[in-house]
Amino acid sequence: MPEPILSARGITKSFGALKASDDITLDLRAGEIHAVIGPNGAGKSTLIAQLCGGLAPDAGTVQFLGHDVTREGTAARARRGLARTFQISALAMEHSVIQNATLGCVGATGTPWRIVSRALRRGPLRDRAEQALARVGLQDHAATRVADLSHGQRRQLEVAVALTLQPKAFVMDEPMAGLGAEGSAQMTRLLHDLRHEAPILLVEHDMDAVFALADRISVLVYGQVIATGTVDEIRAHPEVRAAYLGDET
Amino acid sequence: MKVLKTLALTTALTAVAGMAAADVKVGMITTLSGGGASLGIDTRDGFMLAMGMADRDDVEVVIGDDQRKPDVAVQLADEMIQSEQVDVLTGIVWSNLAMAVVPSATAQGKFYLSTNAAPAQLAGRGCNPNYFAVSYQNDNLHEAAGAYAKSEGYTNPFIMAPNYPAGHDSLAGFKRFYGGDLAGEVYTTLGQTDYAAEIAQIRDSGADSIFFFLPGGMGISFLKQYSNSGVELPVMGPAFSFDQAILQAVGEAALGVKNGANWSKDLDVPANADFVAAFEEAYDRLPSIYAAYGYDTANLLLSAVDAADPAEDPDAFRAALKAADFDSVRGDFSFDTNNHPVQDIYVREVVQEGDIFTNKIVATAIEDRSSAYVDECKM
Amino acid sequence: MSRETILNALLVAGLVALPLGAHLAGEPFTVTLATRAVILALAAVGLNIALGLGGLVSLGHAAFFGVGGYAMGILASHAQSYVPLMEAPFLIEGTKSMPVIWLVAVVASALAALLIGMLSLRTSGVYFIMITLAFGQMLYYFAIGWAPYGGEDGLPIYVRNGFPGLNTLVPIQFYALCLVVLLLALALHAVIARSPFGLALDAARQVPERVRAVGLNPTRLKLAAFTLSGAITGLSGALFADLNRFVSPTMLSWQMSGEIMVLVILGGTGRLFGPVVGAAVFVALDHHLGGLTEFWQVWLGVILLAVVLFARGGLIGLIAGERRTDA
Amino acid sequence: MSPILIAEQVLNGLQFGVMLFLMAAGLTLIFGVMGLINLAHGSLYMVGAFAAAAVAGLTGSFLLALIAALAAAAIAGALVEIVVIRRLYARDHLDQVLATFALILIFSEGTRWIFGSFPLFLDIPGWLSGPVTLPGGIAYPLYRLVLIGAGLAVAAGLGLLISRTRIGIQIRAGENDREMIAALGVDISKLYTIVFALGAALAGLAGALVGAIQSVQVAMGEPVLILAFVVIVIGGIGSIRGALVGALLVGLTDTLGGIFLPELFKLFLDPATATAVGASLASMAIYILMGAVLIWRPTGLFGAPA
Repeated sequence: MPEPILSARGITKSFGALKASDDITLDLRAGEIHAVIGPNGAGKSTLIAQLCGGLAPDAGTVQFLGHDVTREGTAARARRGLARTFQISALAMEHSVIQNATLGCVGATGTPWRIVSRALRRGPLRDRAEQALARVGLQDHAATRVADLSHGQRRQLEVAVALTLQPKAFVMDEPMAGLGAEGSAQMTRLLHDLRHEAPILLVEHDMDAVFALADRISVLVYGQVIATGTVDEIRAHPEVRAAYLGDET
Repeated sequence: MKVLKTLALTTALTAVAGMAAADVKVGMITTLSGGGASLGIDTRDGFMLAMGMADRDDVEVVIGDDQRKPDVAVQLADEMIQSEQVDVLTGIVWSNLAMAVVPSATAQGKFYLSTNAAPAQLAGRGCNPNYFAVSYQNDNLHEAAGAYAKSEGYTNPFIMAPNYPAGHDSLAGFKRFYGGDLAGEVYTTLGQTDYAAEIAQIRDSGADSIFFFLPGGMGISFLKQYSNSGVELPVMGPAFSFDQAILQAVGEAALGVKNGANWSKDLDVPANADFVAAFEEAYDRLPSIYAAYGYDTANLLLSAVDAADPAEDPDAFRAALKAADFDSVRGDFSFDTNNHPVQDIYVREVVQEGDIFTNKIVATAIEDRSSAYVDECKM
Repeated sequence: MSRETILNALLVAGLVALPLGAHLAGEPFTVTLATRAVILALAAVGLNIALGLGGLVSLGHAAFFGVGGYAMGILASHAQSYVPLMEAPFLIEGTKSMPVIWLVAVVASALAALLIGMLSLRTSGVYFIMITLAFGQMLYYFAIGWAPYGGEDGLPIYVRNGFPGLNTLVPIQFYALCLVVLLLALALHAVIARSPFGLALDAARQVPERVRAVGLNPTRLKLAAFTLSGAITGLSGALFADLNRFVSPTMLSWQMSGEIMVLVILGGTGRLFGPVVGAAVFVALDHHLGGLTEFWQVWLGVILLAVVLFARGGLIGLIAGERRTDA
Repeated sequence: MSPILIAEQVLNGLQFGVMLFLMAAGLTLIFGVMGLINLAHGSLYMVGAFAAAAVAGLTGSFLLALIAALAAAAIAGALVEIVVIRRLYARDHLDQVLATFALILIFSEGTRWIFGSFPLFLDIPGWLSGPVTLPGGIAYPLYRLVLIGAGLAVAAGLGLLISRTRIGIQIRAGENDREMIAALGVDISKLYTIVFALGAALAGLAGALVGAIQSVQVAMGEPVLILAFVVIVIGGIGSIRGALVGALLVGLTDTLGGIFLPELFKLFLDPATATAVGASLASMAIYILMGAVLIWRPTGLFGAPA
């Protein structure tokens, strides 16, 4: 088995008496989409924060590309090639679409200290930003202010900004949230292709999308991973059915 | 326009300024708004009272509010010099504003007559032939308190002032004429409002008397708190904290305090009686020491204008100022070589007259006092 | 061209034409007043970089204004007394040369901003406002008790400092010098705003978590902006001191910080020419209201209040509409 | 330095702290509930002092003066809230800073317009004046003891108000979640006006109480305002308990620093220099304290972590 790209080993995080992460171990391998599902309050957001660097676990380690990144911050992990999207769009609302994408390029190329050149001038940086926009289908909206975009377009821009990092792995926090049927389908197609560029750890509520996309699924309940397996294995898993899917199927 | 024409401001004195015919233009920069406004208002009113009584049409006064900010004072001075083309400036209350305006105004050949502030630097090395302090030198009133402490036989005074240059000069001035041991020497924060800690120190120090210099609201706060503390030592200070403008706010707490002053409303000089009566008549309140300085400054100015035009013959005008040929409300008055006054300095006591708190003279502290820095002035 | 661009061009034309006209008409004081507005605008351009681009609500910018002022005051006072600033380990003498003074003012205020910024940026929001205020007050009280340089009395400089090839005592020449510095600072702001640094900084103001997620450190970006901002405000402090030929702790007071902030907001936060409009209007109000009533500050307050409540985006926003995005 | 002196200075620090608390409590309450920075809080302190001085001058009654101070400051606060402040809740701190800065100008110069430029007279009533002897032989002004008592009583009352009453529950709910109290059916705009008026009344009370031993003059509120800000930042913005702890810390630091720092420097400097240097450092002491607290805990001692 190849070395996983991103992995959590026994991470534990408590807030007072509440154990938000309880000895979680999971990994993300090259070329796959690994979905994490679980009911509200299962600890998904806490898990993402620890994977991406917003929160330090009380115990356990996070490995990325063979490095122990447990004590590194979000920015350091991003520079290593870990790209994330946010559940609630974290975009510069006063900026245009192309400005948001360019920000990703500035971060990826480590050029924030350039003060003389124009950020949006024609050149490699701009090309890279425009390619990312084209990938998600926003090429015609480059000059639009984010505040004027539709909800679905913002979700696409989230992915585009992550793409500009040319990452080694994605962590996506509910990219389908709030999308209609058509938007969901569009996003599903996009993620389906993306996995070949970099594997995706996908935290998602939309079960249809998860079952359509995921190579593997981990089920998180009360801070614990109660099962990991293929779509079929998870569908059949009795504990999962009881704890989580029970009332849906 | 921050420069107000006299006509606009002093309705009681509309006859003062003949706009078109004016030969001499005087710019008054003083504090008319904000916390320190009462001092500037008295300065202005005293000055304009003299102008009104003289009833002249050859002198025009423009007045500007410096808001007690040095940069605003400088801006007003620039405006008065560049735009209004005044010949003489006057009116600044505070030393730090005077330091901002006076050196550059005199460097431009203008005359400056100080109605109050007279910092050490301008009396010594920084003296200038065009700069005249009509009021005093900053240390004088503190020196008077020091001399008084010595003559009263105090052996262990506790002395206190805010931690800024005028405060340092104050304590130095007191010590210069007192010369004995001290129970304690304390610098407070400028603008401090609570003096409980200092009062406790005084109580603990075994002092036999207190000298303090806390101008404006600081002095009001200290006296109110002191009178309520149960410490009952004799208190001395310079006139500023016991002046007409603030005594009513201090009330009984100030009764009996001795303060060094070169003027008092009961000073037995004919010009003074006229001044006090006219001021009360015009403004319906008792004059303060600032009003007296303003009044004297205006009369000195008028006496010099009679002799020469400052723009046409500055040397003659300067000589006329130096001669000080006017009826000062302080009696005998002359200028020393550094253009600061030689005058008697008194000790006043705060008393109550009917509902009004005011001062009366109880002793002469120093006769014919000049200033400590006169020898440093090379002019 | 957008309305804002046209407005900005008109403003530059006005900055050149009005004082020149006043000079030709023989009204030197109007030139002096314009100089004051230009220098205050420069201070506000400094703050606008921290405030408008970086979202750093600093209520302590008077600290940098004052540091710049004291840099000028100290160097010039030593030059006029011929007493060296220090003799050991090496000799430093005072100077009356503006370029040298400016360099010292910029470096000193940048260092002050770097230190204050490093500590203050540990906090955010209201805490940031308050801690910058506190640092300002610390320097203020320090200056008041700093006896060798005049303490509260301040430090007068008898003759304005010199600039090679100019007679700075002539109001219009000094004005021209200040205007050039202001225009350079505005150009710097314009360049920065469109640069990768400006983009990242503006994003760090809006969504710091996004900036982190693309591998950048928002705090460092803000610190750089704060330092640059302090340096520009410091330079304006040196000019302000030269305008008045005087430095005092008043330059460090919290009311001064408030005033610089008022200039920025009055003109329009984050707008390139906001500080210019703010300073021009403020100086004009300050000057003209005083002639109308003794209690003119009441009306100044009412006008400021009206701007906040009814003219969001400041005066530039009122005239030129909302800020446009770069694309 | 005698133990009696030290004890007396601690009492002085305590008294100063308690008065700061009255100012800081209103500020922190307003920030906690409405998220508003009010630079004009010092003006309400001034309004209280002027109202008290005016009423005391007319009636001669100190109690009436206190009631007038409370009423005037509360009314001024409510008016300001209704006319200006309520338009600012949704704005960022920047707009709030500017608008309340403008209010300071209006209040200060407006007060001078009405009352003139000369300081007003307000004195301690006869029955509270003079010193009392405390155990250990400390002669201490009765009025200052009353101030400590009154301040602590207000602190306790405020604590009860917030923990036990209906309005207190609404205030706490408002601090935690602004949408929630709307969902609870509380009339938010009324609640905000009440909270603002309450904060203003506390400031006015402080102004009147302190005005009796200080100078009642225009702009008297600004130095106190800055100190109150230092207090709530140290305590943690929004926390009443933090305001109390912060106020006492600042009061003690300021008072004791002013006494002991010059003494400390006298150990190795000549007395005149030591006095000046010590006094300079003492005036910076509370700001140094605040800086240190924020570097150690960026959201203050009792503030919610950001």
